[in-house]
Amino acid sequence: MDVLLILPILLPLLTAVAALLVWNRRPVQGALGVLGTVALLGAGLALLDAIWRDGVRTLQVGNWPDPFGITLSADLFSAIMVVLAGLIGLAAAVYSLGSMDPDRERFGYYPLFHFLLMGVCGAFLTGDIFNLYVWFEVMLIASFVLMVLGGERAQLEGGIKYVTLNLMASALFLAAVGILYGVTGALNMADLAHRLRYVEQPGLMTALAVLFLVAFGIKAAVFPLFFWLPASYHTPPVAVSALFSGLLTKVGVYALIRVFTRLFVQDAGYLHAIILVIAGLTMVTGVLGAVAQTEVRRLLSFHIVSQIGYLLMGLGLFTPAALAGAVFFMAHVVLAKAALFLVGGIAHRLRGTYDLKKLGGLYRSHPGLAVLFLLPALSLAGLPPLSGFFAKLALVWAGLETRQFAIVAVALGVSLLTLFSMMKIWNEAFWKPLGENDPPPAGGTSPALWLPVAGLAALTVLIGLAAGPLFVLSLRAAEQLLGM
Amino acid sequence: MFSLILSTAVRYLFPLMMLFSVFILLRGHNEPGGGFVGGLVVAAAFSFYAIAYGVPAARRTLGVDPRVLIGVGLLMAVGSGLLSVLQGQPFMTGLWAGIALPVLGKLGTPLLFDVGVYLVVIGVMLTIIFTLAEE
Amino acid sequence: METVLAFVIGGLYAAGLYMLMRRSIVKLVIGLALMSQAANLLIFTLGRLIRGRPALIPPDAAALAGPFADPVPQALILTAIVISFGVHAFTIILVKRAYQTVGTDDLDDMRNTDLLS
Amino acid sequence: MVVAVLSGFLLAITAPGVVRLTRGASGWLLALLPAALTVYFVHYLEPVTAGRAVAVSYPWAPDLGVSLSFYLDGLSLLFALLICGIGALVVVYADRYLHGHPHLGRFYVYLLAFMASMLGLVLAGNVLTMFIFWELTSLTSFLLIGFEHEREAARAAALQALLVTGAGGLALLAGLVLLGQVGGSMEFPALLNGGRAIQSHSLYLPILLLILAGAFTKSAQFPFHFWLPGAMEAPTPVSAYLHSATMVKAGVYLLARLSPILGGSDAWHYMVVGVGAATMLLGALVALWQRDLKRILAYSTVSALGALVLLLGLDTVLSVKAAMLFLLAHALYKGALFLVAGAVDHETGTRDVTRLGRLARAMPLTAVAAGLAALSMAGLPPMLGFISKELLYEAQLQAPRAAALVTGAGVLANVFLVAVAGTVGMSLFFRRRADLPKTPHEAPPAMLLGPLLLAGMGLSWGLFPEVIANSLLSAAVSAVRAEATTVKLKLWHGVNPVFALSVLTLAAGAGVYAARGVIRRVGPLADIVGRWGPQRWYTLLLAGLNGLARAQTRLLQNGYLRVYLMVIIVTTVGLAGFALLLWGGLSGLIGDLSDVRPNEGIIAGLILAAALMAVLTSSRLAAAAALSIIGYGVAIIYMLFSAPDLAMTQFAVETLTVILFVLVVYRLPRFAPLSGRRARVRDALLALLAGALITALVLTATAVPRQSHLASYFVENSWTRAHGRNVVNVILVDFRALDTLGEITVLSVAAIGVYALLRLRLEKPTGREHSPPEGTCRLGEDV
Repeated sequence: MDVLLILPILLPLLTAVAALLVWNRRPVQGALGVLGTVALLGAGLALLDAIWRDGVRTLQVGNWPDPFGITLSADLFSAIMVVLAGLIGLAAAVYSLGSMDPDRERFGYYPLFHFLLMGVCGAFLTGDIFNLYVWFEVMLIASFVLMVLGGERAQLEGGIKYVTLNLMASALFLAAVGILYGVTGALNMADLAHRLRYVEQPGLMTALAVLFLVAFGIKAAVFPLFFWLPASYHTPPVAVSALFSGLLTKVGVYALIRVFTRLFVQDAGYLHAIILVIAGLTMVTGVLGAVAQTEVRRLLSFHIVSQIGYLLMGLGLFTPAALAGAVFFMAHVVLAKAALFLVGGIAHRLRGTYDLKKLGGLYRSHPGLAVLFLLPALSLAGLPPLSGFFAKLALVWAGLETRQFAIVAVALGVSLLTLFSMMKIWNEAFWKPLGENDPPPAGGTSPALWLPVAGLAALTVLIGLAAGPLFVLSLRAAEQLLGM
Repeated sequence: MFSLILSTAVRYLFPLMMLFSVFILLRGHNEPGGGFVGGLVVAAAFSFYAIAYGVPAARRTLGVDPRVLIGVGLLMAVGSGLLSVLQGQPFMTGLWAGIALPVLGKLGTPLLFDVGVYLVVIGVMLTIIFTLAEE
Repeated sequence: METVLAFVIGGLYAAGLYMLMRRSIVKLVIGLALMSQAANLLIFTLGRLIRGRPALIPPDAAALAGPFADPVPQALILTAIVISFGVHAFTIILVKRAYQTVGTDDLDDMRNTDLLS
Repeated sequence: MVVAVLSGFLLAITAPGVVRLTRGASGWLLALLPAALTVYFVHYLEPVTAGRAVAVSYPWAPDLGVSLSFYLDGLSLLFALLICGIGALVVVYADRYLHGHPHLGRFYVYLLAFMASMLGLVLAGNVLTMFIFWELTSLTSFLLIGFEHEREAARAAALQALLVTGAGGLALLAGLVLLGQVGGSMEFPALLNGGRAIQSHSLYLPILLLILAGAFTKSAQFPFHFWLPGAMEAPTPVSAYLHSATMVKAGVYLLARLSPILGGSDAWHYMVVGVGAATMLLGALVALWQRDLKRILAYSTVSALGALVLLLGLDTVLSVKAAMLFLLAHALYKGALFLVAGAVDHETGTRDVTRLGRLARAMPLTAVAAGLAALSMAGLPPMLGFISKELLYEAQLQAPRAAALVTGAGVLANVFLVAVAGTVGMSLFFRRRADLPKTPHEAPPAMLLGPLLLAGMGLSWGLFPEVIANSLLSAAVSAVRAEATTVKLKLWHGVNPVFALSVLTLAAGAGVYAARGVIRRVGPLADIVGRWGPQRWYTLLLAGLNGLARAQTRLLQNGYLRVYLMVIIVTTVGLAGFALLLWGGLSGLIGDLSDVRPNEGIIAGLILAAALMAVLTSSRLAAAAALSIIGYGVAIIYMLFSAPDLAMTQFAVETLTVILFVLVVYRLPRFAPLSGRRARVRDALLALLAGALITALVLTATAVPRQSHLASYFVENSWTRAHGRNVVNVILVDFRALDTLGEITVLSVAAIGVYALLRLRLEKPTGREHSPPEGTCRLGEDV
C-alpha cells in the first residue's frame, strides 16, 4: 500500500478533470493549473525522499499480485523524472498565466496540459510494458492537441509531421510489445527481464531490441529519427514548447534507458555500439542544425536534439558512472532548456519577433533578461560552475575512463558549437543594437513570465553548487538502474 | 417523407437503444459487452436522434454538455479506484458488496469503473459527432 | 493459420507504409489506419490462435478447463483499438483542418516549418 | 583563502550598487578589496618562502573529483600578488577611464568577477577547480572584450576570443581529467608528489597534447595568438589587466604548475620550446608593422608570452628563474604601457602612432611613466627588464638543446622589441609632428597612479633586485622546480657574452627603430599575415561551419515527410534485418499451412486484396470501402479465433472510423497522382521490404515456444476473485484497469482535440501562401 506511487498520475488527472468541469471559467482553470503542478511537485519530492530512504518501491494496482496485475514501480530515476516533470509543469503553468491567449484557455488548454503531465508521469512510474504504451499514448494525444491548439497554419503543418512520425513510433512500439508478449507471455518488466534470459533466439531478440530502439528513438528524437521535432516544436505557444522541450523527448530517453538497462542486456555489444554511434551523430547533427538557424525557437529545438545525444552517450557507455552522468544531465538539460524557451518567449513579448536578425538591444534595455538568458545558455554549453558543466564532466569522465575517446571528442566539440550558437543568440538579441526599422516593442510582461524563468535559472546555478550531493543521488539512481 | 419515417422510427428506437446499451454495459462482466460498446450504442442512438430532429434537439435531450459527461465519467472511473485507497488498499482494488443481484451478479467497484468508461465514451462520441454536425 | 496471418500482417504493414509515403494527406490517414490494424493483428497472432474457445467462464464453473484463447492479447488489443480510434478521429479532423487552412492536400506544400529562413 | 577568492565575487555583485551610490569615488572604494588582498597575500611571503605551502580543501562533488581546494605555494603567490596588486590599480584607473559611462557598474561586475576567477585559478589546489576558474576567466574576458557591445567589431572579437580559448579549454578539460585518472588524484599536491611517473604511461602524449592545447590557446601562442590583438576591442584597463598582465599568463601558469609532472620529456621540450620561439619571433615582428598603439602592445605581449613559454619549455633551473623574473618584469612594464596607452587615447582621441607625438609637454608624468616602462621593455639598465633580459639570454645560451638557435631567436625578438619600446616610449612623447583630434592634458591622478607605480617598481626592483629575489622569486622557482632553489639577482654582471648580446640587441634595435617608418611603409608582412594568417583561417573555418550547418540542415530537415519516413523505415529495416540475418532466426520461416481452413484463407485473401485496392485506387470512396473491408475482415478473424469482445468492438469502431473518414474526406479533393512512377516503385519496394521484415519477425516469434502464465492466472481468478465470467472484460475493468483508465483518457483528450480543432481558429485560412509578417514582403519581390 503505497499511495505515493499513484499520486503523480492521479493528481494531474484530477486537476485535468476539475479543469474540464470548470471549462468556461478561465481564472479558476489557471489557478487549478498552478495548484495541480505544485501538488505534483510535492508528490514527486515526497516520492524521491521515500525512495532515497527505503529504496525501490512498487505498487500492485488493484492488489493483483506481481506479475499478473499492473505494477507501478519507482526507483530514484523515476522519482527524479517525476520531480522534473513537476518543476517544468509548474514553470510552464505559471508562465501560461501571463502568456496564454484567452482563446486557447477557453478550448481546453489547462485540461490538456495536465493530461499530458499525467501521461508523462505514468510513463515514469509504470513497471509494465503495455501500460507504458498506454501512458505514451496519453502523453502523445495530449501533446498532439496542444501542438495544434489554435489551428494556426504553421501549427497544422508542423503538427501533421509530428503526429505522423510519432504514430509511426507508436505502431512500432505496439508491435514490439506484441512480439515480446508472444515470445515470453509476460508484460511486467521485471518478469520480462527474467524470462527474456531463457529465449534462445538471439537474432529475434536483437531485432526486437532494435524495434524498441527505433520506437523510443523516434520519441526521443535521435539521429536519424528526429525530423518531427525541428519541424514542429517551434509552432505552438512558447509555454507549450517549453513543456514539450522539457518532458516529451525525455520520456523517450527514459524509456530507452529503462528498456536497455533492464530488458535487453544480453547482447549488449551490438546495441551499445549502435547507441554510441547514434549518440555522436545526434549531438553533431543537432548542433549543426542549431548553428544554421536564425530563429530562436528553431535554434533551441535543434539543441534539444543535440542534447539528447549526451543522454544516449551515458546509456551507450553503460557504466554506473556514465548512467549517473546521463541522469544528472537529464536534470540539467530539462531545466536549462525550458528556461531558454521561456526566455525566448519573453524576448518575443518585448520585441514581437523570434527572428535573430530583427531582435536586438535587450542587453541595454533588459539586463535582467540578459542574466536570465546567460545562465541557462552557458549552462547548456557546459560552462562551469553551472549545472551543465558537471553534467558534461560526468559524461566526459565516464567516457575517458572507458577509453571511448571518439565519443568524448564529439561531446566536447559539440559543446563548443553549443556555446557558439548560444553566443549567437547573445550577440544578436542582446548585444546588437536595435535597428531603427525594427518592429516596436510588442507587449508588456508580467511577473508570471519572469518568475518561472528566474526560478529555472536559479536552479541551474543551484545544481552546479550542489553538484556533489546531486551526483551522489545520480549514482545511486544509476546503481538501481543496473540492479546493483 | 423520409424524415418522417426516420423521426417516427427514432421515437421508438431511441428508448430501446438506450435500454439495450445499459444491458450491454451491465452484462459485460460475464458476457461479451461492456462499457465501451454500451457507450457506442448510446452515441449511435443520439446520432440518429440528431439526424432526425437536429443537433440542438439532441443536445436538449441529452441535457448536459457532453464534455461534462467526459469529466463525470473520468471522475467516476478514478473514484471507483480511490474507494479502495480510502480503505487502505492499493489503488483500484476491487471492493465487492456481499449480496449478489439477479442480472448483475455481484456489485463492486469494477462495475462502477465500467460505468465511468460508459459515460466517457458517450461524452467523447457525442462531443465529436455534435461538433462535426454543427460544422 | 499463424503463417497466413504473418503474411497478412506483413502485407498490411507494407500497404500502410506505402500509403504513408504518398504526398496526399488523405492517404496518410489511410496509411495510419492500416498500420494500427496490422499492429493489432500482430498482437492477436502472437497470442496464438485457438478456434471457438473464448475465455468465457461457463455459468456452472468456477474456472475454465481445457484449451482456451489467451484473453490477455485480446484485452491489450481492445485497449489499443480504442486508443487508436481516438487518435485517428483526431488525425482525420487534423487533416481536414490542415487542408482548409493550407489550401492543399499535397504534403510537399507543407514544408514551411522545416525550411531554413 | 576561500574568503579571499569569494570576496571578489561578492564585491562584483554589489558593484553596480556601489557605483550608483558613490559616483566618482567608486573606483577608489572598490579598489580597497584588491588592495587589502594584496596585503593579505604579502603576509604569506614569509611562510611560503620558507617552503611551507598552504592548503585548504572542502568537498564539492567528490565523486567527480571536484573539491574546493586551494593551494598556495611560491608560484601561486607570485600570481596572486600580481592579480591583486595590478587589479587594485586598474580598478582605480577604470573609474576615470570610463567616467560617465552608463554601464560602469556592469564593467566593475565583470572586472571584479574576473579578478576573483583569476585568483581562484592560480590558487586552486584541484585540477578541476582550476579548470572551473579557468573557464570563468574566459567568460569574463568575453564580457569585457564585448563591453562596447554596440560595435560589431567588439562583438566579433569577444566571440572569437571565447571560441578560441573555449576550444582550448575543452581540450584542457579532457587532458586534466585524463591526467587525474592516470595520476590517481585530482589534487595538485598529490599529483606533484607523484613526480614525473606519469610520463611512462601510454596516455602521456595525449594528455600532454590536450593540456598544451589549453595552455597555448589561453596564452595566445602561435597559431592561436590571433584572438589577442582582436581582444584590444576591450576598454584599455581590460587590455592592461587581462590581456597583458594576468589572464593571458594563465597558460604560462599552467605550464609552470604542471612542469614538475609533465615537463622534461622530449615531446614537452620540442613542442613547448618550438611554439614558444615561433610565437616570440612572430609577435615581435608583427608588432613593428602595427599603427594602432594597443595592437603594437598586444603583439609585443604575444612575443613576451612566447618567450615565457619558451623558457618553461627549456626546463632548466636557470630558465625557470628567467621565466619567473620575466613574468614579473613584463607584467610591470606592459601593464604600465597599456595604462599609458589608455591615457593617451583618452586625452588625444587617437591611438594611431603615425598621428601621435609631442605629448611630453602636455602629459609630463605620463611621459615619465611611459619612458621608464619602455626602458624596462627595451632591457636597459637599471630597470628590472634589464636583469630579466640578461637572465633570459643566459638561460637561452645554456639551453640543453639547440642553444644557438634558441638564443638567436631570442636576440632577434628582442631587437624588434627594442624598436617597439622606442615607439611607445619615445616617439609618442618626443616626436615633433603630431596630428591630434583633441588637445591633450595631463591624465587625472587616478589614471596616473597605476602607470607611475608600476613603472616605478620596475625601476626600484631593478636597482634593488634582492628585495624580490630572496623571497618571492625564490619561492616561485622552488615551486616550479619542485625543489628548494634560491634566486640571486644582480643588476651588473660585468662584461660577459650575455652583456655583449645585450649591447648587440640595443644597437640593432636602435637601427630598426630608426627605420620604423620605412618598414611600416613597405609592410608586405602585415598583408601576408592578414591574408594567410590564422585570423584568416578562423574566418574561413567559421564560414565553413556555417555553410556546412546550413547544407546539412537543408539536406536532413528538408520538409518532405515521406523522406523522413523513408529514413525511419530504412533505419529500422537495416538494423533489425541485419541482426536477424546475422544471428539467425530465419530458420522456422516456412510455417505450417496445413491447419488453414478455407473460409479463413478467403478472409485473409480478402484482407490482402483490400489492402492492395486501398493502395491502388484513385477514388476516395473506394479507399474507404477497402479500409472497411479490411476492418471487417480483421473483425471476422477475431470472431473466428475466440475473441467475441474484440470482434464486437472492432465492428463498432471500424464503422465509426469509416463514417468519420467519409464525412471528412468527402470534402477533400480527389487523389491526384502526385508522385512519379519511379518514386512509386521505390516506395513500394521499401514498403514490401519492411513488410517482409515484420512477417519474418512474426514467423520467428510464433516459432518460439511459450506458455502464458498470465492467462492461466486470470482464468483461474476471474470468477473466484474478480466475480466476472468474461475474462477479457475482467482484465479490462479489474486486472488491468489502469490501462483502461489511460485508454479513456486518450479518448477524452481526442474529443477535446476534435472540438478545439473544429471550433478554435486563431488564424483565418489564407489560401496558398503563408501570410508573411508585416513589412517583410514587398511588391515585386520574387516569391
